[in-house]
Parts: sequence; structure tokens; C-alpha cells
Amino acid sequence: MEIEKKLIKKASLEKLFEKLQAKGNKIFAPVSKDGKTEFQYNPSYAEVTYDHIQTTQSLKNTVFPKIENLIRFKTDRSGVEVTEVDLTQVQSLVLWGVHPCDAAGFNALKSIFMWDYKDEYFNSRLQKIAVIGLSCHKSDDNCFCTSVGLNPGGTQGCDILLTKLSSGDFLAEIITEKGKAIVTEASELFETAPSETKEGNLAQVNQQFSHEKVTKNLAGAFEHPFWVENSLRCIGCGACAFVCPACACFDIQDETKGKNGKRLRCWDSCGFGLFTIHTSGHNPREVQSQRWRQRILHKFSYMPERNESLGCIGCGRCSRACPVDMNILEQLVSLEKL
Amino acid sequence: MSEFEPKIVAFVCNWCTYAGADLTGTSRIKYAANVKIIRFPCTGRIDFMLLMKAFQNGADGIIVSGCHPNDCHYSSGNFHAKRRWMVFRELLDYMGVDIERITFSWVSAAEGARWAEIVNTTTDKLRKLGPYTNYQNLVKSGIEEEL
Amino acid sequence: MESIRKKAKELLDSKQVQVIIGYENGTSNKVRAAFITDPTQVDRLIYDERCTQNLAVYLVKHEVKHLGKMGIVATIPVMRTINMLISEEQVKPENVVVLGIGEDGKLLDFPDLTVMESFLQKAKIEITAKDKEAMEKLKKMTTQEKFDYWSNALETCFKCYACRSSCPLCYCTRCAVECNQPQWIPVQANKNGNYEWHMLRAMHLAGRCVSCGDCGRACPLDIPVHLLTMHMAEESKRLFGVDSGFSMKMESVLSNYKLDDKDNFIQ
Amino acid sequence: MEVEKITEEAPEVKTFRLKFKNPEDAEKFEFKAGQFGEYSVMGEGESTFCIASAPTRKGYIECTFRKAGRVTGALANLEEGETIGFRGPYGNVFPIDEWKGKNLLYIAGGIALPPMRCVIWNTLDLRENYKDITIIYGARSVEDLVYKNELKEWEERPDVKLVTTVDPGGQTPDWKGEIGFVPTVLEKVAPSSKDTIAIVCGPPIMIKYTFPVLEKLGFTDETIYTTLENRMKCGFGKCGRCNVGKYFVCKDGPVFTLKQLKELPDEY
Repeated sequence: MEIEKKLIKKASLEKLFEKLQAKGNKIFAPVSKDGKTEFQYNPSYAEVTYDHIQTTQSLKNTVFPKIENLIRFKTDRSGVEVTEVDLTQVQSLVLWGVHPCDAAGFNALKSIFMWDYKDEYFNSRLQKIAVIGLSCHKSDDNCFCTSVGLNPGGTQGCDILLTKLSSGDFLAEIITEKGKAIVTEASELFETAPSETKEGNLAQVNQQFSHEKVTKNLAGAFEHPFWVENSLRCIGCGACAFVCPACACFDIQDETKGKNGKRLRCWDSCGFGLFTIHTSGHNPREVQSQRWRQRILHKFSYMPERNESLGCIGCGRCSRACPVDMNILEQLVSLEKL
Repeated sequence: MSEFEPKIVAFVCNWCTYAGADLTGTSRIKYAANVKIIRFPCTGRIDFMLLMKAFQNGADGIIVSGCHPNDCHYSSGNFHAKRRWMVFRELLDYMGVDIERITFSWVSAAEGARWAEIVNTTTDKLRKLGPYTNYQNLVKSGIEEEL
Repeated sequence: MESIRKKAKELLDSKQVQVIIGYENGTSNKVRAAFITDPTQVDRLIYDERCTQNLAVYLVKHEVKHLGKMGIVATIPVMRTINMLISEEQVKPENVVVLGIGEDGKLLDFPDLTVMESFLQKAKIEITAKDKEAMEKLKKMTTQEKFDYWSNALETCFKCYACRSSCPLCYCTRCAVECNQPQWIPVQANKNGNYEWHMLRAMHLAGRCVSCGDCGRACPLDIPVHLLTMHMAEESKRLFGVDSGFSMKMESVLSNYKLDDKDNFIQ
Repeated sequence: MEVEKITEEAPEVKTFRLKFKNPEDAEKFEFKAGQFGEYSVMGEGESTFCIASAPTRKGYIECTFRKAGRVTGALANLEEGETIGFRGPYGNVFPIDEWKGKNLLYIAGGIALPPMRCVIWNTLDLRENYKDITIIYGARSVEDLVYKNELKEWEERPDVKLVTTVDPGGQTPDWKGEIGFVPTVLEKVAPSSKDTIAIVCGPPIMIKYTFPVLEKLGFTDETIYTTLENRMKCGFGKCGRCNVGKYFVCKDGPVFTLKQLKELPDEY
């Protein structure tokens, strides 16, 4: 589908938001509070921010919840009764004000969950989301989308992409059929596209490394002292993985109450010491530097090779969240020069 | 409407309070039937998480009881337990768990009547406090997540 | 700063230590831990008010220990942590040299750890005014308000365990949440699971926490989890009269008792 | 699935014979030697083991496990007639068709005989396809040897050469087998590498010391097969746990040749 461009005035944007809400859509939009911005379910339009650089948490929770119910079961003497989760009941969700990197993050997750075996839990959620993107007009020194092949005005993963123009109105690019359907239903709010392009209204994010070069270097860098030297300060928490829009490692756990229970899928992290430990006590990744190496290799070497997608979108969340300043950008820049 | 009957879990030590509660029975002293007794070798074994498990599984109140100081079968189990409860009570209070719902007591093997009294006063108190919906809702909100 | 570098160089040159654990400039005006093994690199070391990470966490990290005898830049909470780790036999006193930093930010000369110990006896414990205020505010709340406060504050927790990993005293290789026979704490990060996890963490640090506040600082979601452990530190001081980390031979608060421990809440 | 029969193999080691509750599922179910499944006790979780029975024996599957953790502990408490959950089969297979006309050398240690039992029976059931079949099996002690009855059967069969061994100190007074670690015994038995495929299963330490011996005997990297036993959860290449290099043990494995292993980073 060819991208169609329209103008939506500032006041009309509010109407669009309210119209979507009035139709019973659940909306997930960024809200700033106490100096932090996070996506929130069904905020009022006045609360929604358009000025944030990045939320602390990613949007993966919407398609890969931090706790996901896989099956329910009942046990008694006569046996076990298992009920599948009815995935047709998944509600549709409008993601509002999503930065282009985050929108592309869904593709990275898709490359994991829809690779080989198709994960229906993930897919049924993915089908139900509509992504209304918002180009970035601000960035900070943790942002590096341009280094992983994305850009502050990229349309990948968006159904509609909004870009704030100098007038305060928004340029709307309608990218998919899903996006078109939203526009059609509120056509009175959209006007003919202006001559002003989005290019002049985007954040300037300079490319800092070539990811192809990093991938190439990683192939021979498994035994390199780089890993130990640069991860001594890593304390092995899962903050990076949990805020990452593309990290998808999980654990499967049962939770029971009396005779009833559920099998749940919960987020996990390859940075945790017990992640790979065998029952025998043997641990293939015994020390933290091996786990840090795994994190980088998985995103920049294994995923490009197996899943034809990078496992990183350059949002910089992990660097901002890390309590010990393990800055992924800094490390990737060094890895490019290795 | 019938009166609210609280569910109470009693964590007791084998040597004093359990024997005391036994004596209550053999002495044919009647007392509130709200209590479910769980017997432990010693109060020193009563981990704080067990108390939380009781609340998690719907208890409205808890009794923890063991030997009087200096009477511990293992000489100091109850002293250790006491320190833990002192600290734990403060934490519970700080985190907003209603410590009125937990009764700590020393009941010896000879105090059958005292056991009945403790159960009865605790039951009365909990009847007034009502069901512990706070914690029960917390558990529920944890178990039932949205699809 | 110069004095730290000088001392570090001296220690490395004379091979008294193999590695200096200190602070260096990181990215985006952040500071981070530095591991200096080469005496010519000591100029990387810095110290200023941004240096708040409790570096003692690295004293128990396998790969750091592996480097050899360690010198560590230590502010008062870090020194207290070192004492705690020595009392709990996690660190051998002969494997550590402390480059102490006093309240004024100046290097303290400790010929050995006993001097550090006596320094600490006199040192003041300061938690930040902000934390103090938050704790006072919490204490004034009703039970219901406290419950609402904590269950809501902890609800966002996604159990990345940064609080646990950043804490030098959380050194167990298998934490109680990972012991699953039986499963004490619900693994999943829901309201109930989070509430109980943080309660367990606070309880396991009762009488041990040195109030460095690193758990709260580490939390990517800014949940004030340090207020829990700090409260436990305050309470164990009030109840048992001991401040953790003031001696290398501290008896663990919860595995000891006194006959006159107060028991007025026990019927 | 229903637990049809429980066999005690060794201390803490049990074999379950499992039968599908639904005959249609039993009809549909197919697997090949080397594949594994996720076995679960509701309320406790899932655990990964190989299918220990041969695909040539239809109508049931068997699994053998040692009681070690939460799930295996719960499995061990089950009785005949009770129900367990099963997902599978997952993973790749031993290319037994490619092995036609060759000698087979099976080397197993301890609780790693079960994954091999599947392929052993599979090839024994198609005995005419293969030349000499040799099995070297070691365990810590006589007591720890699993499938004692089958070992006896293999020993008595004229078309199988079986060598059993126990670690020094693990023997009983009437023990007639070898005494010593598997790699040492292998060196002593020294089977010919000509036209032979070696299949090695065992704890990482045994595997590590067995490969050099095999290489010394003239086996090439392509003729040595092994299985990796990484920790798994999902079974289909998503959860990230069994990721070694670009491979997922659950999808690309568990069967690997030594040649493939050498291309992998040393993380297994």
C-alpha cells in the first residue's frame, strides 16, 4: 500500500483520540508524571505527552505480557482437566504516540515469536493492536536508532505515523490498511497534506556505528578479552532485558491455588545466573561476562543470522535503566572497532 | 444476616501450646471453632513466610503460640522466634498489614483454659474487624490478570 | 581525588593489591565502577558526590575476586558493608584493602581494618533528607494508607531483581525466590507476588542492611524499595540497640537473642 | 497421558510407560529416535526429557528420569493410573537411515542411557540394516546402572556386544563387568573406527574426555554423534534458554555431530 499523507490539526487530534475512545477502544498512551514517562491505559487526552524522549518501559507488555496465562487446569483424583485460554477474547488496543523505534520493536519480537513455530498467544495480541506512531523531534545521547537501520521518522511497524510540524499541527502518514480504516472512520478530522515535509521536524540522531560491521566482528570475537573487561561492573540484574522492547526470553511456571491453577509464561533474562543452570548443577554460562556476551551476541549475531532481524532497535532504554552504566551504545561502538 | 465467622490459623509449637490445646479438649472446655491448628516442632520453625501464606490463602487472623520464655524444649527456640516476630511485626506494620490480626502468645502444656481464652478473645476481636479483604483482594488481583 | 590516585598507584605498584575497585567517569555524566589493575591507569579514578554506588557488591563477585587481592574505594556505607561481609564470612579481611573516604570526601588512611573499625564506631550514619522525610511520612499514615501505598508502589515492579543484584548483602547464589520446593513467593510479577517478594527481601536484610540506599537507586522503575530495608535497619537499632556494620565481628541480630528482649506484644 | 507402568531402575530413577488417554492421539503421534518431550505435573511445572522408548514400538512412550528438582520430584510421587501432561515431540533426530550398513558404537554414562536406549532399540529392531553393534555403558556404581533387565538381554544377545563398567569403588563383590571410567574402558575395548558411527551420551565431563579417545581411535568429527542436554522451557526456539551460538538445542538439537559442536561456542 502506498503511503498516503494528510494533515491533522492539533485540535482534531484530540477529537480523534476521543473518537477512538468513545468507540470503546482501549488506548495505551504515554503520560509524564514526576519526571518519568510511561505508557498508561486509557489516560485522558490532557494527560498524554508528545514531548518525551523515551518511556522507561517498552511496549512489549502489550503483545508479550510480563505474565501470560497459557492454560488453566483443575486437578483432582479422577485426573486433570485442562482449559485452553480463549485467544479470541483478546481486546483490541490502540497504541498512541509510539516512537518509530518502538514500532519497529514489534518486528523484532515477531521475528522471534513467529519464526519456525508460530506462537499464537503472541500473534493474536499482535493482530489486535493498532500503532499510531509519533516521530521523534527530540533525542538524547542514549538514542542510536540510525545505527541499527532505523530513523526518528521511520514508518516501520506503524499503522499511522504522526509528525509534529512547526505550526503545531501534525502530518499524518497512513501506512497500512488498519491505519486507513481509522482515518476513514474519522475522515472529517483529516485535511489535505501540507507542503511542509517531516524531514525538517525530526530529531537529529547521528549514526555511530555500522551494525553490519558489528555483526561481522562478533563472528570471531567469542573468546575476546573484551567481554570480561567490559562486563566486570555488570551486576547481573535483569533491568536491561526487562525494559528492552526486543528481549523475549521467558520462563514457564505453574501457579496454583488449591486444586486450580494456571501455567504462566513470565519474563526472564539471560543475564540471570540461574537462567541456564542444568539440574546436575552444570552451568553453561557460569559467570557474568558470558551472560553479557550472550546478550550482545544474541541481538547482533544470532538473531540476524537466524531470524533475519536485529534484536535491537536503538531505543537506549537499557543504557538508561542500567544501575551500573553498562552502556550498550558505547560497547557497540567499541565492538565495531574490534 | 449471620454473623461473620473469621478463619483463624494457629501456628503452635508441639511441646507447649499444642499440648495445652489438647488439654483444653480433654478438660472439655468449649471454645470458638474458628481456629485451625498447625503444629510445629518449635516456634523457632515458624517462618514469617508461613504467616503470609496463611493470609494469602484466606485467613482473617493468625495465632502464633509457643512455650513461655525459658521453657523451650530446645532451650532457646522461642527466644529466637521472639526476635524475629519483633522485627517482622514492625515490617508488617510499615507495609500496612494489620498487626491486630496476629496474636502472639505463650501457652504452656498446663494452660488449657488459657488457650481457650486466647482463641476466644482473638475470635471476638476478628469478628469485630471483619474479613481481611485487603489481603484477599491483593491475592485476587494477582491471580486474575487481564487477557 | 589526587590522594586516591596516589594511594591506588602505591598499592598497585607495591603489589599489595592486584586490583583497585573505584569510580570512573561513565557515559552521559554518569559515574561507574572501575577496576584498575594497571598502575598507569590510576588517573581514571575519580571521586565526587555522584559516586554513590555501593562498590562492596564487587567484593563477592566471582570474576572480580578472581583478579586477586582487592583495594576498594569506600565511603561510610561501603565500609559498613565490608564489615558486614567480614562478619558473615563472605570476605576475608586479608583480601581487602580499604581506601576509606570520610564525610568530607577526603581519603582516610587505614593501615589496617581495625583502624577502619574504630573510625566507624564514631562515624555518623546519615540517610538523605529526602529518604528521612519519606519514611516519616509513611510512619504517620494509617494502616490502610500504608497498605495502599505499598501495594500500589510495588505493583509496577517487574522483578528484574536489580534491587537484589545491586545489594552487596544479597549474595546468595540461590535466592529464596528461586527455591521452588515449595514455591514460597509467586514467581510472577503481579501485585501479590511483588508485595511478598519485597517483604521477603526486607526481612532477609533485617539487622543487616547498612542503609546505603543502593537498591532504590538501582530500581529502573524508581520504586522506593530502599525505604523498606532502611526501616528494618532503623527498627533493629531501636529494638536491639545495634547498628549493622560497625564491627567486623558483629553477631547477627536475628540469630542471637537476649533474655530481656521486650515482649510486651505477646500475650 | 496416563502413567501405565512404573519401573524402578536405580535409586531415585524411575521409568514411566505412558499411554495416550485419547486413542486418536495415540494413532496420530509419531516421533523419531533422539527427540524429546516436555512432561508436566500440573501445579508443579514442566520438565524436559528424551523419549526413551523406540519409535518402532508403537502405542506407548517411555521416559526415564532421576528425581532431582521440583517437577521430577512431583513425577516421582505419581502412581500408576495417574495423569501427566505431555508436549512433543520436539527436536531433531538421529539420522539412523544414513547409518545403514555401518557399525554402531554406543557410549553412555549414567542417566544418559535413556536417550540412547531409544535409538539402540530402534536400530536393534531394524537389526539387519546395521553391522556390528557395540554398547559401552558406565555408571557410578552397580546400583546406579539403569535398565538392568535390558542390559541382561543385550548381554545375552549374540548380535550385540555390551561392555558395562562402574567407577572404581562402585563395584559389588559379584560384579563381572569392567571397573573404570568410560573413556578408559573405551580405550581398552578400542573398537575399530572403520565404517563405524559413534554415539556418545553422558555428563559433560564424560563427553569431554571421551572425544579425544575416539579421535585417537580414528573416528572423524562427522562420525561422532552426541546429544546436548541444555536447560529448556518452551521446546520450540523461543524462550532463549538453550541457545548456543546460532543454534537452539531444542530445535537444531539435541543431536549434534562433533563437527557441529566444534563450530559452536563452548557454552554447553
